[in-house]
Amino acid sequence: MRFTVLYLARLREALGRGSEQVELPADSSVATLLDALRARGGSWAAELAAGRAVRVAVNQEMTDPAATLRDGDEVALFPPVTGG
Amino acid sequence: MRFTVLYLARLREALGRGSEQVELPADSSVATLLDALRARGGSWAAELAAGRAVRVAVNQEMTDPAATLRDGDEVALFPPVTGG
Amino acid sequence: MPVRVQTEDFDAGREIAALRAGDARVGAVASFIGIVRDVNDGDRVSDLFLEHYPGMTERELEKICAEARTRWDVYETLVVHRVGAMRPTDQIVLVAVTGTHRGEAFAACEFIMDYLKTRAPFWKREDTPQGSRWVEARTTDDEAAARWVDPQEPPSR
Amino acid sequence: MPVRVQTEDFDAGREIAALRAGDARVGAVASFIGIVRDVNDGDRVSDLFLEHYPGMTERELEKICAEARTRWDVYETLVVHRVGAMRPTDQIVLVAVTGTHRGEAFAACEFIMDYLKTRAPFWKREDTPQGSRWVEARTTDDEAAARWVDPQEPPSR
Repeated sequence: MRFTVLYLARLREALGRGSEQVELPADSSVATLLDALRARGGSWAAELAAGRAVRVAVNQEMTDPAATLRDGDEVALFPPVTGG
Repeated sequence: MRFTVLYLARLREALGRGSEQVELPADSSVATLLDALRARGGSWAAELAAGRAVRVAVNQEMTDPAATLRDGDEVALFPPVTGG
Repeated sequence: MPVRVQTEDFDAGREIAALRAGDARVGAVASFIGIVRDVNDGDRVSDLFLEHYPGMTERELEKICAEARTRWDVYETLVVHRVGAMRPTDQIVLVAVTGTHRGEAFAACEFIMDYLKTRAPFWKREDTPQGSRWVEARTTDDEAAARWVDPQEPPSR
Repeated sequence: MPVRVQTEDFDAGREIAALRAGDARVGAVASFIGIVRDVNDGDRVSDLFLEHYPGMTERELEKICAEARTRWDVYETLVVHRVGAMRPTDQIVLVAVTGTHRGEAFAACEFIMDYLKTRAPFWKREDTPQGSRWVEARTTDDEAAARWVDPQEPPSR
Protein backbone atom coordinates (compact mmCIF):
# COMPACT_ATOMS: atom_id res chain seq x y z
CA MET A 1 0.00 0.00 0.00
CA ARG A 2 1.01 3.59 -0.62
CA PHE A 3 0.47 6.66 1.50
CA THR A 4 1.70 10.19 2.12
CA VAL A 5 4.08 11.06 4.94
CA LEU A 6 4.37 14.70 6.07
CA TYR A 7 7.30 16.08 8.10
CA LEU A 8 6.55 19.27 10.01
CA ALA A 9 8.49 22.06 11.75
CA ARG A 10 11.88 20.99 13.13
CA LEU A 11 11.54 17.50 11.65
CA ARG A 12 11.03 18.89 8.14
CA GLU A 13 14.20 20.94 8.45
CA ALA A 14 16.24 18.15 10.05
CA LEU A 15 15.14 15.57 7.47
CA GLY A 16 15.37 17.91 4.53
CA ARG A 17 11.90 17.24 3.14
CA GLY A 18 8.29 18.21 3.78
CA SER A 19 6.50 15.18 2.38
CA GLU A 20 6.93 12.01 0.37
CA GLN A 21 5.05 8.96 -0.84
CA VAL A 22 5.95 5.76 1.02
CA GLU A 23 5.16 2.14 0.13
CA LEU A 24 4.84 -0.55 2.78
CA PRO A 25 3.25 -4.03 2.93
CA ALA A 26 -0.48 -4.09 3.66
CA ASP A 27 -1.49 -3.83 7.35
CA SER A 28 1.74 -2.13 8.33
CA SER A 29 1.57 -0.08 11.51
CA VAL A 30 2.94 3.34 12.39
CA ALA A 31 5.74 1.50 14.19
CA THR A 32 6.63 -0.34 10.95
CA LEU A 33 6.79 2.99 9.13
CA LEU A 34 9.05 4.49 11.80
CA ASP A 35 11.36 1.44 11.59
CA ALA A 36 11.53 1.79 7.81
CA LEU A 37 12.42 5.47 8.09
CA ARG A 38 15.05 4.88 10.80
CA ALA A 39 16.65 2.23 8.55
CA ARG A 40 17.62 5.08 6.20
CA GLY A 41 20.30 5.98 8.79
CA GLY A 42 21.88 9.44 9.23
CA SER A 43 19.49 12.14 10.37
CA TRP A 44 16.56 9.72 9.94
CA ALA A 45 17.95 7.36 12.54
CA ALA A 46 18.91 10.28 14.81
CA GLU A 47 15.69 12.30 14.61
CA LEU A 48 13.36 9.32 14.93
CA ALA A 49 15.41 7.46 17.57
CA ALA A 50 13.45 5.82 20.35
CA GLY A 51 14.32 8.51 22.90
CA ARG A 52 13.15 11.44 20.73
CA ALA A 53 9.72 12.93 21.25
CA VAL A 54 7.99 12.40 17.90
CA ARG A 55 4.25 12.82 17.55
CA VAL A 56 2.23 10.97 14.90
CA ALA A 57 -1.09 11.94 13.35
CA VAL A 58 -2.93 9.75 10.84
CA ASN A 59 -5.49 11.56 8.72
CA GLN A 60 -5.07 14.54 11.05
CA GLU A 61 -5.88 12.66 14.25
CA MET A 62 -3.22 12.05 16.88
CA THR A 63 -2.41 8.37 17.16
CA ASP A 64 0.18 5.99 18.57
CA PRO A 65 2.73 3.59 17.06
CA ALA A 66 0.40 0.58 17.27
CA ALA A 67 -2.11 2.12 14.84
CA THR A 68 -2.53 0.24 11.53
CA LEU A 69 -2.05 2.23 8.32
CA ARG A 70 -4.24 2.04 5.22
CA ASP A 71 -3.70 2.76 1.58
CA GLY A 72 -4.05 6.50 0.91
CA ASP A 73 -3.58 7.60 4.54
CA GLU A 74 -2.01 10.95 5.39
CA VAL A 75 0.60 10.30 8.07
CA ALA A 76 2.23 13.31 9.74
CA LEU A 77 5.35 13.22 11.94
CA PHE A 78 6.18 16.24 14.09
CA PRO A 79 7.75 17.39 17.35
CA PRO A 80 5.65 18.21 20.44
CA VAL A 81 3.56 21.27 19.74
CA THR A 82 4.52 24.76 20.95
CA GLY A 83 1.68 27.05 19.90
CA GLY A 84 -0.22 29.77 21.71
CA MET B 1 -18.44 64.01 69.73
CA ARG B 2 -20.01 64.61 66.36
CA PHE B 3 -19.61 62.71 63.12
CA THR B 4 -21.23 62.06 59.74
CA VAL B 5 -23.31 58.96 59.03
CA LEU B 6 -23.94 57.95 55.41
CA TYR B 7 -26.74 55.59 54.30
CA LEU B 8 -26.19 53.94 50.94
CA ALA B 9 -28.27 52.08 48.34
CA ARG B 10 -31.26 50.19 49.76
CA LEU B 11 -30.62 51.57 53.26
CA ARG B 12 -30.79 55.15 52.02
CA GLU B 13 -34.16 54.49 50.40
CA ALA B 14 -35.57 52.52 53.34
CA LEU B 15 -34.44 55.12 55.90
CA GLY B 16 -35.41 58.11 53.78
CA ARG B 17 -32.10 59.93 54.06
CA GLY B 18 -28.60 59.82 52.59
CA SER B 19 -26.62 61.35 55.42
CA GLU B 20 -26.85 63.15 58.73
CA GLN B 21 -24.76 64.49 61.57
CA VAL B 22 -24.94 62.40 64.75
CA GLU B 23 -23.80 63.27 68.29
CA LEU B 24 -22.73 60.58 70.75
CA PRO B 25 -20.67 60.51 73.96
CA ALA B 26 -16.89 60.31 73.52
CA ASP B 27 -15.45 56.80 72.94
CA SER B 28 -18.74 55.44 71.60
CA SER B 29 -18.43 52.39 69.37
CA VAL B 30 -20.12 51.45 66.09
CA ALA B 31 -22.40 49.22 68.20
CA THR B 32 -23.43 52.23 70.30
CA LEU B 33 -24.29 54.15 67.14
CA LEU B 34 -26.37 51.24 65.80
CA ASP B 35 -28.24 51.00 69.13
CA ALA B 36 -28.96 54.73 69.03
CA LEU B 37 -30.29 54.48 65.48
CA ARG B 38 -32.45 51.42 66.26
CA ALA B 39 -33.94 53.32 69.22
CA ARG B 40 -35.60 55.62 66.69
CA GLY B 41 -38.03 52.75 65.99
CA GLY B 42 -39.99 52.22 62.76
CA SER B 43 -37.88 51.52 59.69
CA TRP B 44 -34.73 52.26 61.73
CA ALA B 45 -35.42 49.38 64.08
CA ALA B 46 -36.46 47.13 61.20
CA GLU B 47 -33.61 47.85 58.79
CA LEU B 48 -30.86 47.74 61.41
CA ALA B 49 -32.28 44.77 63.36
CA ALA B 50 -29.72 42.22 64.57
CA GLY B 51 -30.63 39.68 61.88
CA ARG B 52 -30.20 42.11 58.96
CA ALA B 53 -26.96 42.15 57.01
CA VAL B 54 -25.63 45.66 57.48
CA ARG B 55 -22.06 46.54 56.60
CA VAL B 56 -20.16 49.36 58.30
CA ALA B 57 -17.24 51.40 57.00
CA VAL B 58 -15.47 54.05 59.07
CA ASN B 59 -13.47 56.57 57.07
CA GLN B 60 -13.99 54.32 54.04
CA GLU B 61 -12.51 51.20 55.62
CA MET B 62 -14.69 48.21 56.41
CA THR B 63 -14.95 47.68 60.15
CA ASP B 64 -16.98 45.83 62.77
CA PRO B 65 -19.35 46.89 65.58
CA ALA B 66 -16.60 46.89 68.22
CA ALA B 67 -14.69 49.70 66.50
CA THR B 68 -14.45 52.94 68.48
CA LEU B 69 -15.61 56.14 66.77
CA ARG B 70 -13.85 59.50 66.87
CA ASP B 71 -14.97 63.05 66.42
CA GLY B 72 -15.26 63.89 62.72
CA ASP B 73 -15.37 60.29 61.49
CA GLU B 74 -17.25 59.36 58.32
CA VAL B 75 -19.39 56.32 59.13
CA ALA B 76 -21.16 54.55 56.27
CA LEU B 77 -23.93 51.96 56.66
CA PHE B 78 -24.88 49.85 53.66
CA PRO B 79 -26.16 46.43 52.54
CA PRO B 80 -23.81 43.70 51.29
CA VAL B 81 -22.26 44.81 48.01
CA THR B 82 -23.52 43.60 44.62
CA GLY B 83 -21.21 45.12 42.01
CA GLY B 84 -19.49 43.67 38.96
CA MET C 1 -2.23 50.60 39.22
CA PRO C 2 -5.10 51.88 37.10
CA VAL C 3 -8.53 51.75 38.70
CA ARG C 4 -11.37 53.77 37.18
CA VAL C 5 -15.01 54.27 38.11
CA GLN C 6 -16.99 55.99 35.37
CA THR C 7 -20.43 56.38 33.85
CA GLU C 8 -19.15 56.03 30.26
CA ASP C 9 -18.80 52.75 28.41
CA PHE C 10 -15.30 51.40 27.69
CA ASP C 11 -13.51 49.81 24.74
CA ALA C 12 -12.01 46.59 26.12
CA GLY C 13 -9.63 46.12 23.21
CA ARG C 14 -8.23 49.62 23.56
CA GLU C 15 -7.94 49.32 27.36
CA ILE C 16 -6.00 46.06 27.08
CA ALA C 17 -3.74 47.48 24.37
CA ALA C 18 -2.95 50.50 26.56
CA LEU C 19 -2.31 48.31 29.61
CA ARG C 20 0.46 46.33 27.92
CA ALA C 21 1.75 49.08 25.63
CA GLY C 22 5.54 49.28 25.53
CA ASP C 23 6.08 46.28 27.82
CA ALA C 24 7.69 43.52 25.72
CA ARG C 25 7.95 41.26 28.78
CA VAL C 26 4.20 40.63 28.60
CA GLY C 27 3.32 37.22 27.16
CA ALA C 28 -0.18 36.87 28.57
CA VAL C 29 -3.20 39.07 29.17
CA ALA C 30 -6.17 37.57 30.99
CA SER C 31 -9.30 39.66 31.04
CA PHE C 32 -12.92 39.61 32.09
CA ILE C 33 -15.93 41.64 31.02
CA GLY C 34 -19.11 41.68 33.10
CA ILE C 35 -22.30 42.44 31.18
CA VAL C 36 -25.90 43.34 32.12
CA ARG C 37 -28.14 40.33 31.48
CA ASP C 38 -31.78 40.62 30.49
CA VAL C 39 -32.80 38.00 33.04
CA ASN C 40 -31.82 37.79 36.70
CA ASP C 41 -33.29 35.43 39.28
CA GLY C 42 -35.97 34.51 36.76
CA ASP C 43 -37.25 38.03 36.09
CA ARG C 44 -36.76 40.07 32.95
CA VAL C 45 -34.58 43.10 33.58
CA SER C 46 -35.10 46.19 31.45
CA ASP C 47 -32.82 48.65 33.23
CA LEU C 48 -30.05 48.57 35.78
CA PHE C 49 -28.78 51.33 38.02
CA LEU C 50 -25.40 51.00 39.71
CA GLU C 51 -24.71 53.05 42.82
CA HIS C 52 -21.34 53.21 44.57
CA TYR C 53 -19.55 54.87 47.47
CA PRO C 54 -17.19 57.38 45.87
CA GLY C 55 -13.77 57.38 47.44
CA MET C 56 -14.12 54.08 49.22
CA THR C 57 -14.76 52.30 45.91
CA GLU C 58 -11.46 53.38 44.42
CA ARG C 59 -9.58 52.58 47.65
CA GLU C 60 -11.04 49.07 47.82
CA LEU C 61 -10.36 48.37 44.15
CA GLU C 62 -6.76 49.54 44.54
CA LYS C 63 -6.31 47.36 47.61
CA ILE C 64 -7.67 44.32 45.77
CA CYS C 65 -5.38 44.93 42.79
CA ALA C 66 -2.35 45.48 45.03
CA GLU C 67 -3.12 42.19 46.77
CA ALA C 68 -3.34 40.41 43.40
CA ARG C 69 0.02 41.81 42.32
CA THR C 70 1.53 40.57 45.60
CA ARG C 71 0.10 37.07 45.35
CA TRP C 72 0.90 36.41 41.69
CA ASP C 73 3.80 37.14 39.38
CA VAL C 74 2.00 39.65 37.18
CA TYR C 75 2.86 43.14 35.92
CA GLU C 76 -0.17 45.38 35.49
CA THR C 77 -3.77 45.21 36.62
CA LEU C 78 -6.71 47.21 35.36
CA VAL C 79 -10.22 47.66 36.69
CA VAL C 80 -12.76 49.83 34.89
CA HIS C 81 -16.17 49.78 36.58
CA ARG C 82 -19.20 51.66 35.36
CA VAL C 83 -21.83 53.28 37.59
CA GLY C 84 -25.20 54.88 36.82
CA ALA C 85 -27.88 53.75 34.36
CA MET C 86 -27.31 50.72 32.16
CA ARG C 87 -29.34 48.34 30.04
CA PRO C 88 -29.12 44.65 29.12
CA THR C 89 -26.07 43.85 26.93
CA ASP C 90 -24.22 46.92 28.31
CA GLN C 91 -20.75 46.33 29.71
CA ILE C 92 -20.44 46.84 33.50
CA VAL C 93 -16.87 45.99 34.39
CA LEU C 94 -13.52 45.18 32.82
CA VAL C 95 -10.67 43.49 34.67
CA ALA C 96 -7.40 42.83 32.85
CA VAL C 97 -4.05 41.49 34.07
CA THR C 98 -0.74 41.29 32.21
CA GLY C 99 2.05 38.85 33.00
CA THR C 100 4.69 36.61 31.53
CA HIS C 101 2.73 33.37 31.87
CA ARG C 102 -0.96 32.64 31.50
CA GLY C 103 -1.58 30.71 34.72
CA GLU C 104 -0.62 33.63 36.95
CA ALA C 105 -2.54 36.13 34.81
CA PHE C 106 -5.71 33.99 34.87
CA ALA C 107 -5.52 33.48 38.63
CA ALA C 108 -4.95 37.17 39.40
CA CYS C 109 -7.79 38.22 37.09
CA GLU C 110 -10.27 35.79 38.65
CA PHE C 111 -9.14 36.77 42.15
CA ILE C 112 -9.76 40.45 41.43
CA MET C 113 -13.26 39.74 40.13
CA ASP C 114 -14.12 37.50 43.09
CA TYR C 115 -12.95 40.07 45.62
CA LEU C 116 -14.53 42.96 43.75
CA LYS C 117 -17.87 41.12 43.93
CA THR C 118 -17.76 40.92 47.73
CA ARG C 119 -15.67 43.93 48.83
CA ALA C 120 -16.06 46.85 46.45
CA PRO C 121 -18.98 49.10 47.47
CA PHE C 122 -21.23 48.87 44.41
CA TRP C 123 -24.95 48.16 44.54
CA LYS C 124 -27.24 47.16 41.68
CA ARG C 125 -30.87 48.21 41.42
CA GLU C 126 -32.93 46.46 38.73
CA ASP C 127 -36.12 47.55 37.02
CA THR C 128 -38.33 44.55 36.26
CA PRO C 129 -42.01 44.16 35.31
CA GLN C 130 -42.57 43.59 39.07
CA GLY C 131 -41.04 46.97 39.84
CA SER C 132 -37.70 48.29 40.98
CA ARG C 133 -35.56 46.24 43.39
CA TRP C 134 -32.11 46.22 44.89
CA VAL C 135 -30.18 43.09 43.94
CA GLU C 136 -29.46 40.80 46.90
CA ALA C 137 -25.90 39.65 47.52
CA ARG C 138 -25.21 36.10 46.39
CA THR C 139 -23.77 33.51 48.73
CA THR C 140 -21.98 32.04 45.69
CA ASP C 141 -19.99 35.27 45.51
CA ASP C 142 -18.93 34.90 49.14
CA GLU C 143 -17.90 31.32 48.39
CA ALA C 144 -15.96 32.37 45.32
CA ALA C 145 -14.05 34.97 47.33
CA ALA C 146 -13.51 32.63 50.29
CA ARG C 147 -11.62 30.07 48.19
CA TRP C 148 -8.70 32.51 47.86
CA VAL C 149 -8.31 33.05 51.59
CA ASP C 150 -5.88 30.19 52.10
CA PRO C 151 -3.36 30.38 49.27
CA GLN C 152 -2.35 26.76 49.99
CA GLU C 153 -5.86 25.60 49.18
CA PRO C 154 -6.56 25.31 45.45
CA PRO C 155 -9.86 26.86 44.33
CA SER C 156 -12.60 24.36 43.54
CA ARG C 157 -14.38 24.55 40.24
CA MET D 1 -18.07 27.39 17.08
CA PRO D 2 -15.70 29.97 15.58
CA VAL D 3 -12.11 28.86 15.17
CA ARG D 4 -9.80 30.80 12.88
CA VAL D 5 -6.16 30.42 11.86
CA GLN D 6 -4.83 33.46 10.06
CA THR D 7 -1.69 35.46 9.31
CA GLU D 8 -3.38 38.82 10.02
CA ASP D 9 -3.52 40.48 13.42
CA PHE D 10 -6.86 40.66 15.25
CA ASP D 11 -8.80 43.28 17.23
CA ALA D 12 -9.65 41.58 20.53
CA GLY D 13 -12.32 44.12 21.48
CA ARG D 14 -14.12 43.70 18.17
CA GLU D 15 -13.86 39.89 18.29
CA ILE D 16 -15.36 39.78 21.79
CA ALA D 17 -18.13 42.20 20.83
CA ALA D 18 -19.03 40.03 17.83
CA LEU D 19 -18.95 36.84 19.90
CA ARG D 20 -21.63 38.06 22.33
CA ALA D 21 -23.59 40.26 19.88
CA GLY D 22 -27.33 39.84 20.22
CA ASP D 23 -27.15 37.40 23.14
CA ALA D 24 -28.62 39.16 26.19
CA ARG D 25 -28.16 36.00 28.29
CA VAL D 26 -24.41 36.68 28.42
CA GLY D 27 -23.26 38.10 31.76
CA ALA D 28 -19.60 37.15 31.56
CA VAL D 29 -16.85 37.07 28.96
CA ALA D 30 -13.49 35.61 29.95
CA SER D 31 -10.70 36.06 27.46
CA PHE D 32 -7.01 35.53 26.99
CA ILE D 33 -4.47 37.08 24.64
CA GLY D 34 -1.08 35.47 24.07
CA ILE D 35 1.70 37.82 23.01
CA VAL D 36 5.24 37.43 21.59
CA ARG D 37 7.77 38.26 24.32
CA ASP D 38 11.16 39.76 23.60
CA VAL D 39 12.87 37.28 25.92
CA ASN D 40 12.39 33.51 26.04
CA ASP D 41 14.50 31.06 28.04
CA GLY D 42 16.92 33.89 28.76
CA ASP D 43 17.60 34.87 25.13
CA ARG D 44 16.42 37.99 23.36
CA VAL D 45 13.98 37.18 20.60
CA SER D 46 13.78 39.47 17.59
CA ASP D 47 11.41 37.49 15.38
CA LEU D 48 9.06 34.57 15.67
CA PHE D 49 7.73 32.28 12.98
CA LEU D 50 4.68 30.14 13.67
CA GLU D 51 4.13 27.05 11.56
CA HIS D 52 1.03 24.88 11.74
CA TYR D 53 -0.56 21.80 10.15
CA PRO D 54 -3.43 23.17 8.08
CA GLY D 55 -6.60 21.14 8.42
CA MET D 56 -5.56 19.30 11.56
CA THR D 57 -5.12 22.59 13.41
CA GLU D 58 -8.72 23.66 12.86
CA ARG D 59 -10.02 20.19 13.72
CA GLU D 60 -8.07 20.07 16.98
CA LEU D 61 -9.14 23.59 17.99
CA GLU D 62 -12.77 22.76 17.27
CA LYS D 63 -12.52 19.56 19.32
CA ILE D 64 -11.00 21.45 22.25
CA CYS D 65 -13.73 24.12 22.12
CA ALA D 66 -16.49 21.50 21.85
CA GLU D 67 -15.05 19.75 24.90
CA ALA D 68 -15.03 23.04 26.83
CA ARG D 69 -18.67 23.70 25.94
CA THR D 70 -19.55 20.21 27.16
CA ARG D 71 -17.71 20.52 30.47
CA TRP D 72 -18.88 24.01 31.44
CA ASP D 73 -22.13 25.92 31.21
CA VAL D 74 -20.98 28.43 28.60
CA TYR D 75 -22.48 29.71 25.34
CA GLU D 76 -19.87 30.63 22.76
CA THR D 77 -16.16 30.00 22.39
CA LEU D 78 -13.72 31.73 20.09
CA VAL D 79 -10.15 30.91 19.12
CA VAL D 80 -8.19 33.13 16.74
CA HIS D 81 -4.61 31.91 16.26
CA ARG D 82 -2.06 33.61 14.06
CA VAL D 83 0.59 31.84 11.98
CA GLY D 84 3.57 33.12 10.00
CA ALA D 85 6.02 35.86 10.90
CA MET D 86 5.59 37.86 14.12
CA ARG D 87 7.65 40.16 16.33
CA PRO D 88 7.82 40.89 20.06
CA THR D 89 4.64 42.61 21.35
CA ASP D 90 2.59 41.09 18.49
CA GLN D 91 -0.55 39.22 19.45
CA ILE D 92 -0.43 35.44 18.77
CA VAL D 93 -3.69 34.03 20.02
CA LEU D 94 -7.07 35.10 21.36
CA VAL D 95 -9.41 32.82 23.30
CA ALA D 96 -12.77 34.13 24.48
CA VAL D 97 -15.71 32.42 26.17
CA THR D 98 -19.19 33.79 26.91
CA GLY D 99 -21.47 32.53 29.65
CA THR D 100 -23.95 33.54 32.30
CA HIS D 101 -21.54 33.36 35.22
CA ARG D 102 -17.86 34.22 35.50
CA GLY D 103 -16.58 31.03 37.14
CA GLU D 104 -17.62 28.81 34.24
CA ALA D 105 -16.37 31.28 31.64
CA PHE D 106 -12.95 31.58 33.33
CA ALA D 107 -12.57 27.81 33.65
CA ALA D 108 -13.55 27.11 30.05
CA CYS D 109 -11.20 29.82 28.76
CA GLU D 110 -8.23 28.55 30.76
CA PHE D 111 -9.01 24.95 29.74
CA ILE D 112 -9.00 25.87 26.05
CA MET D 113 -5.63 27.64 26.39
CA ASP D 114 -4.08 24.74 28.32
CA TYR D 115 -5.27 22.17 25.79
CA LEU D 116 -4.35 24.35 22.82
CA LYS D 117 -0.80 24.55 24.19
CA THR D 118 -0.37 20.77 24.21
CA ARG D 119 -2.68 19.51 21.43
CA ALA D 120 -3.03 22.01 18.61
CA PRO D 121 -0.33 21.51 15.95
CA PHE D 122 1.50 24.83 16.05
CA TRP D 123 5.27 25.19 16.26
CA LYS D 124 7.27 28.30 17.11
CA ARG D 125 10.66 29.12 15.61
CA GLU D 126 12.57 31.98 17.22
CA ASP D 127 15.32 34.16 15.81
CA THR D 128 17.81 35.11 18.55
CA PRO D 129 21.35 36.54 18.51
CA GLN D 130 22.47 32.88 18.78
CA GLY D 131 20.60 32.02 15.59
CA SER D 132 17.28 30.48 14.65
CA ARG D 133 15.82 27.73 16.83
CA TRP D 134 12.62 25.76 17.23
CA VAL D 135 11.03 26.31 20.61
CA GLU D 136 11.03 23.21 22.81
CA ALA D 137 7.77 22.06 24.37
CA ARG D 138 7.41 22.94 28.05
CA THR D 139 6.68 20.32 30.66
CA THR D 140 4.74 23.03 32.55
CA ASP D 141 2.31 23.07 29.63
CA ASP D 142 1.79 19.31 29.92
CA GLU D 143 1.18 19.76 33.64
CA ALA D 144 -1.28 22.60 33.03
CA ALA D 145 -3.26 20.43 30.60
CA ALA D 146 -3.07 17.34 32.84
CA ARG D 147 -4.87 19.05 35.73
CA TRP D 148 -8.11 19.08 33.69
CA VAL D 149 -8.06 15.35 33.00
CA ASP D 150 -10.02 14.40 36.09
CA PRO D 151 -12.87 16.89 36.41
CA GLN D 152 -13.30 15.89 40.07
CA GLU D 153 -9.80 17.09 40.82
CA PRO D 154 -9.54 20.86 41.24
CA PRO D 155 -6.67 22.50 39.34
CA SER D 156 -3.78 23.56 41.50
CA ARG D 157 -2.52 27.09 41.31
